[in-house]
Order: sequence, then C-alpha cells, then structure tokens
Amino acid sequence: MNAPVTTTGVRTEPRRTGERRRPSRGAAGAFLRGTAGAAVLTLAFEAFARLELVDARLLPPATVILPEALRLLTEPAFLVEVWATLVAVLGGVAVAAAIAVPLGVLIGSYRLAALGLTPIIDSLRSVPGIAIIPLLVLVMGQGLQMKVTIVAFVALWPLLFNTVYGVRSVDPVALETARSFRVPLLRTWWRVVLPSALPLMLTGLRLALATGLTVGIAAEIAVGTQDGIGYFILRPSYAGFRADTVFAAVTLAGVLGYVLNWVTVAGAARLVAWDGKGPS
Amino acid sequence: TPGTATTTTITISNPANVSNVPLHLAIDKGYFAAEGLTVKADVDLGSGSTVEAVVGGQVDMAWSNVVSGLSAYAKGLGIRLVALTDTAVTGSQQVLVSKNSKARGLGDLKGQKVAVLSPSTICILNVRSGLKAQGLPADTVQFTPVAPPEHANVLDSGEVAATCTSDPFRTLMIDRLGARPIYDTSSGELSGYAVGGYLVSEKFAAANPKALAGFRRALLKATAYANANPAEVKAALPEFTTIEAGVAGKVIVNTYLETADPVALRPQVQRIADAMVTYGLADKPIDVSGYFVPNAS
Amino acid sequence: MSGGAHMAVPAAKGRPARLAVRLGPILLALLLWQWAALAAGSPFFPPPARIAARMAELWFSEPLLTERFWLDAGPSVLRALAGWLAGAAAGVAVGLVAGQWTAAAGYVDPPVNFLRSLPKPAIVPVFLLVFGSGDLMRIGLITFGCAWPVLLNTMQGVRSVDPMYRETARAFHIPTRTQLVKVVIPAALPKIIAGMRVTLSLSLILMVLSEWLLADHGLGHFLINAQRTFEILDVWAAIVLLGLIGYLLNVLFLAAERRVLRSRPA
Amino acid sequence: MTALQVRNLSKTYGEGHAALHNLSFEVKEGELLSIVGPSGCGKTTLLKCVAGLIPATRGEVSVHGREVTGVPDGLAVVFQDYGRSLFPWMKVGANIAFPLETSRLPKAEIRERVEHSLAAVGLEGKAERYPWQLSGGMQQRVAIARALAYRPQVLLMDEPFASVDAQTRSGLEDLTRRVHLEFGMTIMFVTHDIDESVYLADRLIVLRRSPGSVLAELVIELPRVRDQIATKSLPAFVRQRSEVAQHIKDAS
Amino acid sequence: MTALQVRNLSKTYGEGHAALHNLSFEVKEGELLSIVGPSGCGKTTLLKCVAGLIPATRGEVSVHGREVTGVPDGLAVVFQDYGRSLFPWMKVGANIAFPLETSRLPKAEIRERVEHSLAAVGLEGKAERYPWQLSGGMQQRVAIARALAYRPQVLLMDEPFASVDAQTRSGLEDLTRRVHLEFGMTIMFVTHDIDESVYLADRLIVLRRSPGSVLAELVIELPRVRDQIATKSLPAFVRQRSEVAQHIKDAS
Ligand SMILES: Nc1ncnc2c1ncn2[C@@H]1O[C@H](COP(=O)(O)OP(=O)(O)OP(=O)(O)O)[C@@H](O)[C@H]1O
Ligand SMILES: Nc1ncnc2c1ncn2[C@@H]1O[C@H](COP(=O)(O)OP(=O)(O)OP(=O)(O)O)[C@@H](O)[C@H]1O
Ligand SMILES: [Mg+2]
Ligand SMILES: [Mg+2]
Repeated sequence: MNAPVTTTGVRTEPRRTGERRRPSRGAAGAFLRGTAGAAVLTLAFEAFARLELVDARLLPPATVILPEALRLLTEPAFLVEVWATLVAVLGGVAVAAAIAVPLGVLIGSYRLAALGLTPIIDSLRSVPGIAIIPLLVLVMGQGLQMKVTIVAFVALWPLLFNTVYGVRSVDPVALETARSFRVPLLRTWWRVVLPSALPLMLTGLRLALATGLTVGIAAEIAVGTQDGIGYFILRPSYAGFRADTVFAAVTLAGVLGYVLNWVTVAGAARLVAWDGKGPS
Repeated sequence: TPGTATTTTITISNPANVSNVPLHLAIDKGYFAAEGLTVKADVDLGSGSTVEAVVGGQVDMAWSNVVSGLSAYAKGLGIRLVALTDTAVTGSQQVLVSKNSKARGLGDLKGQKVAVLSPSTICILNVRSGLKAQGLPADTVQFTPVAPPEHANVLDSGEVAATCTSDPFRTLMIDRLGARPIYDTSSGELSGYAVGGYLVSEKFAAANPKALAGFRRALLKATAYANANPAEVKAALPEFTTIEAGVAGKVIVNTYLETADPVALRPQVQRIADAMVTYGLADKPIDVSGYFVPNAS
Repeated sequence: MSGGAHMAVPAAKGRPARLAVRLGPILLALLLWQWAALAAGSPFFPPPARIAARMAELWFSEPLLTERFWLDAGPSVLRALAGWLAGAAAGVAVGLVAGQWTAAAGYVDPPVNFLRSLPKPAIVPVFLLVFGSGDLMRIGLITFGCAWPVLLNTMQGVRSVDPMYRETARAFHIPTRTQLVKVVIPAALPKIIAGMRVTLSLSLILMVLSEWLLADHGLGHFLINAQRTFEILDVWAAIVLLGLIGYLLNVLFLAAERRVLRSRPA
Repeated sequence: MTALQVRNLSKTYGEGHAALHNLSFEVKEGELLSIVGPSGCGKTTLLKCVAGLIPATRGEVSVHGREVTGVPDGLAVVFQDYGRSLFPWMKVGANIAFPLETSRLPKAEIRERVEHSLAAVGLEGKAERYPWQLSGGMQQRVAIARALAYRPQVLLMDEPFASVDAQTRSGLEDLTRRVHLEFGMTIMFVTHDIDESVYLADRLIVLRRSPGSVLAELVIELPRVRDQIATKSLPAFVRQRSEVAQHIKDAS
Repeated sequence: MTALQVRNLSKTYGEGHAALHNLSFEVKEGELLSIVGPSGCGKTTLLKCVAGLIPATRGEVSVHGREVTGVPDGLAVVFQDYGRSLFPWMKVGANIAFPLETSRLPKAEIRERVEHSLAAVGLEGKAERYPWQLSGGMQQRVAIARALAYRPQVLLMDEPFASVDAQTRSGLEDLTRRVHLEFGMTIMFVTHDIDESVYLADRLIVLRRSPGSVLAELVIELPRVRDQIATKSLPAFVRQRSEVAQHIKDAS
C-alpha cells in the first residue's frame, strides 16, 4: 500500500489493487481466499499449541480439535443442542430487532427523543448481561425464555446504535426530496430512511447475531441449562480433562457464528446492491 | 403447579456430584413413586443460580452445599433445608499443589493464592481452621473463586499456588497432572462436616409439608441403600454425572447421612454456621433453628 | 453529525428545557422502578433508594469517593478503557484494510467471523493459559471482544464511501496513505464511531467477565463475589454503578463525537 | 388569482450570513415565472423557502392563499442537486412512482404515468436502470420526469436543464411550456440561462446578489404558444433578452 | 508531440451495456480539445477512461506516450458531479489545498495558490466555508479552482460550467483559455454548449450517441487569443458553430 515515490519528487501513480487487476470474482475465488485465511489461523494455533507452553491436555492443538469437531458434527446429540441454541439466538435477535428498529428510527430522527432516551439507554446497556442472569433465572427460570431474553438484551444495542447512526447519515437532499413530495412520515421512514440506513443496520444485525450467539452460549454455561451448545461445552469440562471435546464444541460454536454471518451477508447482498455505488 | 398443597411433583435442580447419588437411586428404584411423588431431577452443571431458581419458584428444590445454603438463608432469602445428604471423609476434598511445587503444607503457601470453587465454600473454613491450628493468621493465603473445571488450568499455568478441589477433579488432577495433596479439608476442626443438602423456598415448605415428609422418607431409604452398596454407587456415577467410568472407580465416596429427623442435624449445621462467623464468611451469628423444614408426620 | 435525518423537529430551546428533556425520562424511570420494587417486595429486587444508599455507603461517602471506590472501580475502568482503545485501534486498522481491498477481505472474513463468534466465557481459559491471570489477559480479552464491532462497522463504512470521493482523490494523485487518512476515514467516520459507541459499553461488560476469574479486586470481582454470597443489594449496587460509569463514559464519548463530526452538513 | 405570494422574505443562514433580503413578489395562478440571477444570489434559497423546506428568517410565503409552514399541497420541486435527490436504492421507475404511491391512484395509472413522463424526457425504456447507471444529464431528466408524473399544481424547478445538451434542452423547454399550458400549471423556474429564462417565462424576475433581492421584474411579451426558432427571432424576444442581460450585468 | 492518444477504445458497463465503441483520436501537447455530444453518449465515460479512473473494455489510452493503467501523472479532472466531488468534511480552502499537500510545495506557496485560484473563479474570501454552505454554482467553481491550483499538464473538464450563470461562465471560459495558453496546458473539455465548445477549442470532436463513437472532427479556425464579443462575431465562429450544431443534430 506504499506509494512508490521517485527521488525526483515526481509523484507516481500508486498501484491500485482491485481495479485493473482482474479481481478473481465468483464463489470459487472467495472460497479459496477464505480457506487460505482459515488455514493460516489454524496453522498459527497449531504451531502455538505445539510449542507446548501449555499442557497439551489442557490446550490441545488444532489437529486434535478439528477431527473431534468433525466427529461431533455427525453426532445427532450434538446437533440437537446446536438447534436449541440456534432457536434461542434467533428468537432473541428477532425480539431485539423488533425493538431496536423503531426505536432507532425514532432516536435517529428526533433530537428530543435522543436527548431524553440516551441517558436511560447508555446506563442500561452498560449492565453486563451475565450479571443479570441470576435475576432473570429468578423471574423466568433456566429455560428458553431466559435465554431469549438475555440474547435480546445484548443484541439490542448493536442493532439500535447502527440504526440510529444509519438514520442520521441519510443524505439531507434525499430527505428534502421526500418532504417536497409530501411523502407521509411513516412512508418516508420506510422507503427512504430505512433503505438508506440498511447497510449499517445489516452490520448491526451481523454484530447482534454474533453477540447473541456468544452470550446465549455464555448463559447456557452460566446457569447450567439443560440444553444448547453451552451445555455441551459444560458437560465434558465437568468431566475433567476433556479439553478436546470442549474446544471442539467451542470451535463449532465459532463455525456456527460464521455460518450465521455468511447467511446474513448473502441475504443482504441483494438488498443493498446499490450501496457504495451512489451517494449516501 | 408447584407451590399448591396438592402437589405431588417435585422438580429438583442438582449438580452432578457424588452427593446426589441417593437421589437418583431413589428415583430409579421407585422409592419416590411409592410415596406418591413424582420427582424430576434436572442435572445442573455448576451454575450459581440454583438458589435463585428455588426462590423464584422456577424449580421446587435444589441441592446446595451447606455454606452456600446458610449464607443465602442468613441473607433472609426465605429458604429452608429439607435434608442433608452426606458428610465428608478423608480425601473427598483436598488442597492440591502442582507436581513441581515445593510446598509441603498450608504454611508454605504464605502470601499466595488458592483456588476455591466459590467465595462461600467450606474449604475456606477448613483451610483457615488448619492455619489457625498451626498458629498462622487467617489471611496467610488468599482465596480466589474458580470453577472446578478450570482448577487444572489455573494450577498448571501457575496462576494459583494451590487449588482446593473435590472429586472427580481431585482424582483427575492427581492422576493426570501429578498434582499433590498437601492438606485434607476433613482433617481439621470441622472433620466429618456435612457437605450439602436440599433446599426449598419457605413458601413451598409451608404449602407442601406432606410431600416433603414423603421425600425425606424415600431419600432416607435410598441413603441406607447407598451406604450398604458402595459398589452400586460407583456404578451409578457415570450415568447421571459427567464422571467417566474409569475415574468413577477411584472417586472417594462420602458417607451418606442416614438421619430421619432433621432436628438431629441441627448441631451439624450450627457448627458450620458458627465456623462461618469465626472464619469470616458471615458478619453476624447465624441462628439455624428456623432453617429446617419441620417434620410433618 | 447533528443529523441529516432530523426532521423538522423543534429542538428544545434553552438550557433549562434541554435539561428537563435530558433528565425527565430517567427520573420518571427511577420513580417507576422505586414504585414497582416496593410493590413487589422481593428481596431480589430492592428499591432504588436502598441501592443508592448502599452505593453511597460503599463508594460515595467520605469526602467524595471512598478508598474502596478507587479499589473497585478505578482499575476496572482503566482496564476497560485500555481494552476498548486497543480493540478500536485494531478494529479500525483491520477494517480499513478489509474494506479497502476486497481481496484482503476475502482472506480476513472467515477467520474474523469465526473468532468473533466464539463464546467469550469458553475462551477465557485459553486467554488465561496464554496470557496468565494478570492485566494482560484481562485487557487482551476486552480488546478481543471490542475489536469486532469496530472492525465490521469500519469495513461497512469504507465500502460504502461515495465512489465519487475515491475517484476525486485518485484523479488528484493522492497517495494511498493520504487517501485513507483524509478521504476514506473521514467518509467512513460516522460508521466507525457508531461501532466504537457500541463497544464502549461492551468493554465494561467484558471487563466484568474478565474479572470473574482470579481477580482480587475490581468491579467484576466485586459483582461475582456479591452474587455468590447472596449480597443482593451489593449486586444491584454494582450493576447501577456500572450503568452510571457506562453513562458517564458515553457522555464523554458523545462530546468527543460532536467535536469530531462538527463539520458535517446539518 | 394569486397562486404564490412572497412578502418581505429574508433568510439568514447560521450566524448572520444573509442569503435573501426583503424579497416580495407574487405569481399568478397558471403563470410561469422565471427567476434569474448570478450564482450564489439566493435562487435556491428562495425556492426552498417557497417550498417550505427551510423556514424563512423573516417575512412570509403563501401558496394559494395559505401561509407556508410545511411543504404545501400539490407542489413539486426539481432540485438543482439532482444526483443526490434520486434514491440510489430505487430503480428509475420506482423513483418516479414513489411520490405517486401515497396517492390513491390505481397501479396501472401509476405505471402509465411513469412511462409517459420517461418518454417525455427522452428516456424510454430506462425504467429498470438504477440512477447511478445513468449519465449526469439522464439523471437530471429522471428528476424532471418524477416531478412531471406527480402532476403538481405548482412546480418549482431549480436549474433543471443545466446538465443536458442543447437539443435535449430545447425539447425539455418546449415540454415545460406544454405542461404549463396544458395543465394550467403554475411554474417557478430558476435558471441562469438568459435565453431560456425569456423563452419560457410569462413573467421574469432578476435577483440582485448578496443578499438577494428583486432587482427587476419584466412581463414577457411573447405569444403563449412558442417555437424555438420562430419565437427566438421575434423582436420582442431579442429586446427583452438583452434587457435581462443588462440587468444581470448590473446584478453581479 | 502527442499528449494524449486514444486507440480503438470501447467501454461496456456491466453485462453488455456498451457506452463507447471503437473510439480513436489524439490530442497534441498544449492543445484544447472540446468534446460535444448528446446527453448519455459517453462523454463522461470517455473522460474517465482517459483519466484511468475506470478500465477500458478494449483498446488503449496513452498519455505522453505511456499507456494509462492508473491515473497518469500530472493530470487533473474536474468532475461533472461537482456536488459529490468536494469533500464535505473539508473547508473550501482545504479542499483546494488537499491535492497540493502531498507535493513538496512550501506552505506559503500552497496558501497563495489556494487564494489565487479562488479569486480566479470569483470566490475570494470563501476559503473558510464548507462546501455545503455554498450555492451549486459556487461549489462547481470550487471544483474548478481545485484543478487550477494543482497546475496539471493535462486537464480534463466534464461540463464544468453547467451550473454557473452566463456572466460568470464567460469569465471562466476566458480563464480556461488563459491558463491553457499561459501554462501550455493540454485540456480536454466536455460540454454540451455548442457556442462554448467552439469558442474554447483548438480542435473539436462530436460524439455520436449509443454506443459513443466519433462522428466528426473539426479544427477550429479562430485566433489563439480570443474575446467573448469579437471572436463570437467572427464569420469563422458563426460558420463552425452551425457546422457543429448540424453534426449534433445528426448525432442524436
Ligand atoms: N456505472 C454505470 N453503469 C452502467 N451504465 C452506465 C454507468 N455509467 C454510465 N452508464 C451508461 O453509459 C452511457 C454513457 O454515459 P456517460 O455518463 O458517459 O454519458 P455522458 O455523455 O457523460 O452524458 P451526459 O452529458 O448526460 O453527462 C449512458 O447510457 C449511461 O446510462
Ligand atoms: N446551508 C447553507 N449554510 C450557509 N450558507 C448557505 C447555505 N446554503 C446556501 N448558503 C449561502 O447562501 C447564498 C445563496 O445560496 P443559493 O444556493 O440560494 O444560491 P443560488 O442563487 O442558488 O446559486 P447557484 O446559481 O450557484 O445555485 C450563497 O452565498 C451560499 O453561500
Ligand atoms: Mg442554486
Ligand atoms: Mg456526463
């Protein structure tokens, strides 16, 4: 990324990547690059584990974790737990989105709403979700309802803030245009403000899914629920010295997050095809 | 629904440990059914939230260690003890140091950290009483709560000088990491302490005296059976705990308490309550007389 | 960024009015809470007045702040901020690269999305084994958690920079580095800032998580200890203190944000 | 009847930057008023005040006798910054249909209007493109088509033909005259092209620079129905054209 | 010497939308080439290909004998979409100074150039404003000032005077001729104004619509130093003007 600068002080054109050089388009190229990235990460971890700074039974190398992860993937018992977690995470994120989008549009559009609600929101969202788990357990037990609530609580904030900032960065000329045609407020929100904020909201959604997943699993671990990936992590860890299974389950949780993200991105690609092409 | 007088279903949240074997035996052998009870035992893996679940009425009953239960009781959370399960024997909980450690006894840990499983555990009482016996001040070592599965990690990485660990982790750490016990918590002033028992909410106790009496009878029967058949206890362990069969054989099994009348257990519990005050886990004396669910029959 | 989208809303005029708007809702919320807690009468849901009293006793007595406050909150907040800054820096750096060069994004994307989806409590042991139990591990964990939102937002921001801005910069031979600093970053700034705002509170939350293990002071330690020993009032006091700190940090952040985005069209 | 009345209008941006000062004029129903003036004299500002998009600092604007507070009913605007006034996430057709969707028009009628107005600005068959796939001049014409499809009673146009070539421009000028006459549309037309301003207008206002105010007002003495060649060679056109040019020289 | 050579240039956007087809021409060093053509014929596309901002689909462009892959050295562009080519977070002065900052010019020199070029486009004293605080025509002039301050050897201008009034426009036209002559600047000037294209050019190219290709090429027979009134009344001007007009009529 360094621009070659000749000694005479004449500026030469910095090499542009991407534009001229034919970008290897399509799924194949992306897949190859992605695999390369994943391979580097795996190798780095493997090398670190092989240094044996840490007892291999406590932190096994990738070559131990990955086959175990593959085995888990074929184990119906594990897939059932994945489903349990997934339901909680998707449910929670859906609840969060249902709250965050209207609220975010409101706060992003009206200075008064922002002024009045920001103190409450900023205080609330600094409350660690994990700290309120015991209180949630008290009210709703250790089951699905509790998990959905805690996921919704943590997924709310990235969605909310990305909506607010997205709404605020709508091009003022676009808004003036809508106003000049007397497009009703709700319709303006729906057709002008939301599409324009959509790319950032989708980023919020991706964050919310990942956060929701990690916290959902954290909640499963923290309250020792009866199901979910967290339970599947907790059980072998309570058996002792089953780091391979524990880390295999952790790895698969990461993979699940990756898949969720991928689905979101793929789904979003069509929605925001215009992004980065025109103004706003 | 739980909490009404007609209830015959009891849901129990219990950790997957040795203490809860009789409960599962009682279920398997139909002792509860014989008392007209349906007992559903949910294995809870090491969470800190079982007391909350009991108070909030999300479960009817939960197993908790005696110190945790007492401290919740002392904070006025409205819980009651239905039954105690077992008492510690030598080897059931030990202070372990790593293979390379030079420490020989508690005194050698001066100024260092010991991992315990929670900030309210009997281990703290025991270690402090051990220190006192050697004429050392209570703050000779610091305690830091670490979930039992992490004990091996924190000891291996040298983050703590010692861990206070129960089975099965104790056995595993000795076996696999070469950890070495330097102190047995049942050796001191509190030797033979009660490990834990079943808690219900005040409301539940008041509403279901008959069911709880039935529960006690069935549990007592299972307890007697367990004490008489240690081999079967070890065989049952892998079924409902996470302990693997290979390890289960080496696990130390506590003595299960065969006491029909909870009031007889009062001195046992009061002794621990007093120790909590002495060793700084409670700031004022705890009177345990109201702690027990009275026997209805 | 006072907001293009602010639609013909009469802004609250004058200081007293602004103050009323700012404080009104939160006071109302507090009153409602007090009322609900008193009505419920549960030992787990103490009324805010009692929580406030306990907080005063713990942290806000003596001249202004107790010694305890500095012991509990001081190091915790410092850790959170250090991790937040480090995470934001890492997120912006990687996000810029990944947003700017589509090819780089291809390599970075899968590992990043994998890593950020790892359940934090489950990787605490890894951090512990690798970094030990000192501040390094705690700040490392906070950094690890805070980097992702900033990274994603930066990437998204960079990708949706108006292509005209890039073309203009290229047409004038602006070197890539200057382009990044003077064109791409300012254009993506609102979105980067949104990411940083999300992580500001996240850093507090991760701080608590990081202090659950092997800490002997700090708010997270205080919180988990109170929770395990059923000091319900202390739990609430810690939660409210965290909320308060989070609010204050956000006020500072918003003030900084206003300065940074001052020059945007209104 | 008065369609639009501006009385003592002043507009000051931010702290003390006056863009308009004490402006008064009116536009009669069905009249086409051209507004010319040097760059930066406040034409866009005036237009936005009339449209109720920005509040006046002093003075008042009324449309059809009602004071303007928000955007008045039945009014449409073609913005100078056409590139940003088209929504990049909507195709050209959707951009044009968007303001119509809230009306109770049947779907078929909307579709027809979209096609009609696209054809009118010479963009047949571009409905399925995105705005950013069009050239600058085409985008500007889409913005015009959107306003036309809306069939407003009052149409405000801010340098709408700046980016189109002479030929297309002539066509659009004639289109403007045509809708003006056909629908009796009241039009306020901002331009900096003197020929255009005279050719289009029924009446014409020249604005003076900083802060903008009315320098001159002319009633254009041309026949209602006009022709690019014939009208532009009328003596009245030539005379009024240079009159305006002289005023603008004074204005700068 | 050839400053700029375009050989068999074709450009197709996306899937099969041809904007330019087999275009060839050259511009000599120090020459001012006007490019005219109907809206959407590919003028902007051509200019962006020459500037190396978008890759050609086929054919090649070379500047000073070197094939264009990125933006060639010593070249500057004034974009048609001026509103979006100014950085809203930089003040006007900073926008103009920005391309200069990476040069090794001393601060004082940069400041002087900024002031000079602002004055040249009639915007003295606006350096401390933000672009969005200016009118459309003023923004366009800021974009011109930025290119001028950069002192490129080759300057590409895309309808740079579309949004300014006639008077300012004349001034800017003369300014363009002046820098062209004074600095020996090679200029490629896209416009849709026929008068302007003839008045400014040394040579002129008319593009045909869809897909754009060269329809006609004229060498303008006017003196090097020109004058708005005198030059425009020369018979050569009048003749070539109508010649171009005729070509454009054919082009549409
Ligand atoms: N990004 C794009 N994607 C697809 N098609 C495009 C794109 N940009 C331009 N086109 C098409 O290419 C053709 C030429 O466009 P271009 O912008 O070069 O025209 P132009 O001669 O500059 O017109 P104008 O005078 O209106 O600015 C047009 O038909 C336009 O629709
Ligand atoms: N948002 C704003 N903030 C501050 N000043 C502004 C703003 N918008 C316009 N101005 C100033 O107000 C004056 C009038 O601007 P306006 O856009 O109305 O001019 P105009 O007549 O439309 O010019 P042009 O023909 O160049 O479009 C200018 O001096 C401009 O700098
Ligand atoms: Mg204007
Ligand atoms: Mg163009």
